[in-house]
Amino acid sequence: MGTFLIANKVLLPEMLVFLMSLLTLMAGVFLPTRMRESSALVFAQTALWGAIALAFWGMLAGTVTLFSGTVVVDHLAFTLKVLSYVTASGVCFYAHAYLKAMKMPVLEFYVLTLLSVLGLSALLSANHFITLFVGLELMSMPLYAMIALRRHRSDCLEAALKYFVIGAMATGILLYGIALLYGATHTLGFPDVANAIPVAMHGHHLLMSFALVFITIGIAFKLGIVPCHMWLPDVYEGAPTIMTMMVATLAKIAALGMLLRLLVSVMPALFAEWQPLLMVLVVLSLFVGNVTAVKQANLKRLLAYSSIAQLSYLLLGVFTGTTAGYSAAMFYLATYVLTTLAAFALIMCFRREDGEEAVDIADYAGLFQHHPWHAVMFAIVMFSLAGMPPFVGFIAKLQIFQALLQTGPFWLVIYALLLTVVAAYYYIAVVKVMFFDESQTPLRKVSLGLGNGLLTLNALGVVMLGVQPSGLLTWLSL
Amino acid sequence: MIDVQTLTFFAFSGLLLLSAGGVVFSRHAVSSVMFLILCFLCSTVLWLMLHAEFLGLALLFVYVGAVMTLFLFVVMMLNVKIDATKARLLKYFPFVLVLGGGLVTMLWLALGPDAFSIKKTGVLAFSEHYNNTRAIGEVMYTQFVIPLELTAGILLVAMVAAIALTFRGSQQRRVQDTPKQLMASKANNLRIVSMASEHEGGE
Amino acid sequence: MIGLAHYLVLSSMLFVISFIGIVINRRHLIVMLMCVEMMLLAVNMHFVAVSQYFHDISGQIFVFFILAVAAAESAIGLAILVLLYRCRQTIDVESIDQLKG
Amino acid sequence: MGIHEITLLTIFAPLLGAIVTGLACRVWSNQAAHSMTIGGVAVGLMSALYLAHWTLIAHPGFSDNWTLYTWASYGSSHFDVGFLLDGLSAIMLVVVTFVSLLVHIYSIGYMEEDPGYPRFFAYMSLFTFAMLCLVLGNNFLVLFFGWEGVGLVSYLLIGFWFKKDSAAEGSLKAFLVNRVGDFGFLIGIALLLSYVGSLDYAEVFTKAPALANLTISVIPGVVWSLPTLICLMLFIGAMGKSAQVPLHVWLPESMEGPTPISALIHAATMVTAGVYMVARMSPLFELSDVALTTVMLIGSTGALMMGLVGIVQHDIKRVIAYSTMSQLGYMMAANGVSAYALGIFHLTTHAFFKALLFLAAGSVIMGMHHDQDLRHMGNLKKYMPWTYAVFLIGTLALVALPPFAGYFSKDAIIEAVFLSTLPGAKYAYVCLVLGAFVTSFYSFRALFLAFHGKERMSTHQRDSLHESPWVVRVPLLLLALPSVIIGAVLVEPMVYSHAGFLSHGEITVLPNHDVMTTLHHHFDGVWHLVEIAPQGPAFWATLLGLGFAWIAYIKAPALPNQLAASCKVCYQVLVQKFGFDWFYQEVIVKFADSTSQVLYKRLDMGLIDGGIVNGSGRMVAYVAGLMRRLQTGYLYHYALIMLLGLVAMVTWFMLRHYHIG
Repeated sequence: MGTFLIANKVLLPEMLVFLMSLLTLMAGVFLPTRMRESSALVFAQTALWGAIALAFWGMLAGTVTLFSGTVVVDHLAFTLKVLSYVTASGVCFYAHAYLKAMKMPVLEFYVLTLLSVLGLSALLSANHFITLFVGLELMSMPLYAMIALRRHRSDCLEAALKYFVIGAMATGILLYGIALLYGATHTLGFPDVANAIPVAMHGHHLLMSFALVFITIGIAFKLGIVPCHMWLPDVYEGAPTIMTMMVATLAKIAALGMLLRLLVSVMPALFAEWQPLLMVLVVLSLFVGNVTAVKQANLKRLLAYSSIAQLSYLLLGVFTGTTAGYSAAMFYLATYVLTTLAAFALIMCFRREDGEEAVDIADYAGLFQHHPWHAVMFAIVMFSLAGMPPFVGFIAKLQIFQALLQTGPFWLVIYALLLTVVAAYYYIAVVKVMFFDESQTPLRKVSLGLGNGLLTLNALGVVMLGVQPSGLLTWLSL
Repeated sequence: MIDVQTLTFFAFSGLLLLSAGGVVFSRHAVSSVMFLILCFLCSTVLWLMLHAEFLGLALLFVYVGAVMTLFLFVVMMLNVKIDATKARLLKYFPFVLVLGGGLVTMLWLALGPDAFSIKKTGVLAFSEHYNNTRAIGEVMYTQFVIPLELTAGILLVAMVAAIALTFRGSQQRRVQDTPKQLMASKANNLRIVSMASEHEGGE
Repeated sequence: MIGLAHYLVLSSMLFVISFIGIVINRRHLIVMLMCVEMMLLAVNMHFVAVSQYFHDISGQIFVFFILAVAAAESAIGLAILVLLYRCRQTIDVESIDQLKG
Repeated sequence: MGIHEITLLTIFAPLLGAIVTGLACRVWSNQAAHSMTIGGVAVGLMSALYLAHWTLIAHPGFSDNWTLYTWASYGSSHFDVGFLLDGLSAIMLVVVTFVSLLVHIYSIGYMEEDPGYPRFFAYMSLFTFAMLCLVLGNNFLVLFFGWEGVGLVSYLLIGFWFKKDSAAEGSLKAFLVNRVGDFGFLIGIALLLSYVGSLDYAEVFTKAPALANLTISVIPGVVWSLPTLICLMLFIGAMGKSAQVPLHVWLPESMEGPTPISALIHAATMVTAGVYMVARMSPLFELSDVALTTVMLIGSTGALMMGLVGIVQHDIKRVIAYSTMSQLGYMMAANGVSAYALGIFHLTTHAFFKALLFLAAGSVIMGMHHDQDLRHMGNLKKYMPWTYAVFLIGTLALVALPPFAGYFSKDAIIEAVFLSTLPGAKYAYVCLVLGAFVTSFYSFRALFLAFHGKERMSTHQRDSLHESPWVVRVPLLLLALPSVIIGAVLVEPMVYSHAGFLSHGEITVLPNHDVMTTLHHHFDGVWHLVEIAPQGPAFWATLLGLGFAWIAYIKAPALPNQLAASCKVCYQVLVQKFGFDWFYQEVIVKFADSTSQVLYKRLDMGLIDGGIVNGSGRMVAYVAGLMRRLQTGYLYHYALIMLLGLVAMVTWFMLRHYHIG
């Protein structure tokens, strides 16, 4: 009975989210048409903020393992969950006006978002491969579907299809990796597997190395790094911007959660294998992301390549194999999510004359003359992504490099920093276009409704957290 | 000497791989679907040999009964004509074949008899009272109740998504709108048109 | 006698065939989806075999969930596919290249 | 008000001016904009003077290290915003605020008709703020903030006339080259943070000696001592900011910006940040002979090479820009031989006379209707006597003729390098002496071409030639005064006094590097220094340069006629003289000219600018294009890449497992 109460308490956030997603669905059926959309937003926000409150309440119980060890609620799960609820809440605010403008079904959007967050939350709490897999799928499938919600646009559909096919493949590969690991350890609970690996090292070393490769590839898809990065620019470009925002934030939270759970908690015994593996991935992704971004004319594509690079900096933190590195990766993720939200929200603010979204960098020429505040926010975001002080991106990169310098190798630091020089080039080029180029035809700014205020807060947050990162740093450290 | 089990295994696993090849290489999507169904059938047999009765049958029901029907339905519905010129294999097919061959070989090294020989794993042995379905059912609703609930969520997602995506909206439905019928009045349903009277001089 | 290795190698072959199927197929998108299904079948085979040989039921539970999820996944995949077909009147893999660069 | 409040006032008065003007730049008149910013900087100067008086004269050896607030702290490390006021920063404070104020005033006249007038002033004040942060910070974080801040504003100001394509490109190049420097700088800071655990100067310097024996593997197989690595990385930052070879390429480009900017940022203040930083980090640099030698060699090489390149420039601003790089080389060389005080001293004198030269050049440019080509000038002294006078003073100070300001600092640097025992010091010495000759040659060349000789401008330009207004002339005069006397005034307290401005622990010199003590022994009063000037080679090199310049650009135009009229037999002496002229003209000048051209075209423009900077840019762009083409949009290619990655990794692990390869 006591266990059940604890179970209730720590799983309340998920229960609330699930319940509210059903309520939102019902709202679509029973509420009068004019109230549906706003009530859906209210439901979604209630669910997310209620879940945050409940998560904090539940965390008072400390680390709890439930249901014969299939679910765990610990600090990692808790922080990433709260981060994902906050992110989803931001996405919902930004989405509201956008959905109407793009003629996307509003209600379904909120329902699917809540279910996706539910999946993410389960994934983060997973203590068993089955929970992990089911959570992962529950998180991903709404994303596939929501990208296709602008169903008359062939580029959206193409993006959805590519995301879906590659995603399904990656899931297959991940599952095969899990199956290989299962073959070596005959068990699927995380603590059991972690205990069984050192034993199985004698007979099944090669098998577990392979399992590691397959699992890493599966996670690499979610992170969007080499060799599973090819889908990312296409999806970022083709998807409705609100969905790009979601793929760029929620999916990355899931990826880091999986990375830390699987590599760090489950396979610490295979550290000697996964560290060089991550190094190769980081080296390649840093290069591919940063260099390819240089030639992009489409802002969303540029941000896609930049995200490949950004996520490989995050991976550098995990690569170190130290607590400092993991904490740095957590902080990097939080700042990346914050900055990315602002970046895509800014893109959502502007339309070309023909009503299309302004996604070409050239569209933004001379933005500063017509919409100075938005141009400044863009500059803040770009500078932060480029890792310049006093923006939060600087602190994040500093954390990563500090952790990396402790463990080395030194040439990797040099390499990563050299590529930040390249990165600075394309980020600054965007700012240059906005501030210094002649404007051709002024962009039309559209209101994001409630998102307008949030956007300002968001951009200021990028500055404020850069100036005062201590709280977040402490909270996110593992 | 080859016993029945071995024979069955090799027959069906051979058939499985062949039909898998058929899925990949057949010219028409419909035959691909058929080959895939054959794949599932072979797998069912193999799983039954493993005493995994529940899953074997579930595979049959869920996949062959539902999913593959769906695939077949979509293939028929779209009825895409495949351009004959595109039926060729890709230029880099040999390269891919080498990659695949290499992967199989390496997996063999990790999974083959060296790692999982009978000596190491023992033979497949179950007590007389072993009941596969019971064994699954015992943990499904206890230990794995959370994933089960989440799977319910996944099915809900699939339903909502499929409807939201493919449902073309109400304009194509013919429905009875009762309030509208009741609100009907002479004023907005009947139009009186004044016309010139018919010519009467025809008689 | 048929040992575990037989099943595992069989599943690895099935996995590689379906992977190759995705890579070389340039005709029908739907075949790609079928290859993904086949990939999951390979995984399932692996799980079932290991589960039965080592008497650990959780492997079969996993398979059960994979089956359920894969069914749902193919529903969404096919929905997107149908939409794309409506939009472009083709589901050639080669024609799906509007987004690139 | 206590010292803390006055320090804050110095820093934030310019910021306040910048913010208010920046926010109100659309509604305010030009008058209000420049009053506000000049007011801010003037307050800054006043308080800086007070602080300097307090620190240097009233309380010699005063040092105030305090934290304003803690920016972030976690674990054991904490980031503070704090300031350090000591002799070193006090000197820099005065230099920065003084030059900044005069450039502000000068800009009233120079930017008069520019539509971006208020914005320009806001940027300049913002720059002053960032520079003051850089100078006053008591830890690497504030230093880096100022460092990036000045870079950013410099970038904005170079691109100020962004409608000019070259300006936008110049600004981008400046930014990128600086990023290369910054990346080294960041590595240095990160290394310190991870090995010392603090960014505070005081803490770092206290703990630095403990690092001396640590080593780090740079690339597998190459092990360096930690202090060397840290110092080299920090020095890369300094190279970027202070335009040292080969990271100097951005500075000539930056001349696309308005002239006041060139004077303030690219001559007097920002580009000297690297010199200041190296001096500030003296406790670290002292730990590594390798780093010091590198600093010295790069500095002295730049001093000569950039001077040579300056000879062939036709743009008056570019001549001065190359001279700046050359002088920065002198300062770095001084730092390299541990004569940090001399580096700072030369920085100070240079700030005044180089700002003067730039502003005078700006005055010429205004007179010439924004024509900067020396070939279009000539005999300007007739039209612009004031400008001529101050330009002459600036030139004399630059070429280091006694008793002008440059003499005291530059001659001492050459002397110090002569005394140094570091490997390569002889090479550096030769470079610097030759540099003195070259400096003199190109400086007088520019002076003669612009102000003497035939008038080569178009009639239109000639008709409207006029002296600049008073608002331009006053700053020039105010800068001319220190350009004459500042060397003589400051040489004793800054360099030769045992109780001087910089001898209270502001800089650290290990006994085995100490060249300054030897220099002290030679010192016998300021006038004695002037008297002994002819004893050094640099003095004669300078005179030689002056003489050659005079022959080549004043005398030579008449050369062919005289040669034709002369009798080879009778006028042996004359012939010999002309023979010398001929030799000079045909051999020396041509040789020097072609060497400089080669240096400029091949090395500077070709290899460094084109090859390294643009080349790497082009390579990145090329590779980017290639990578883009990989992104075909076909799903099966994407899957293929995944398969490839998978198989490659699996193979790798298999080979590892069987210990193959």
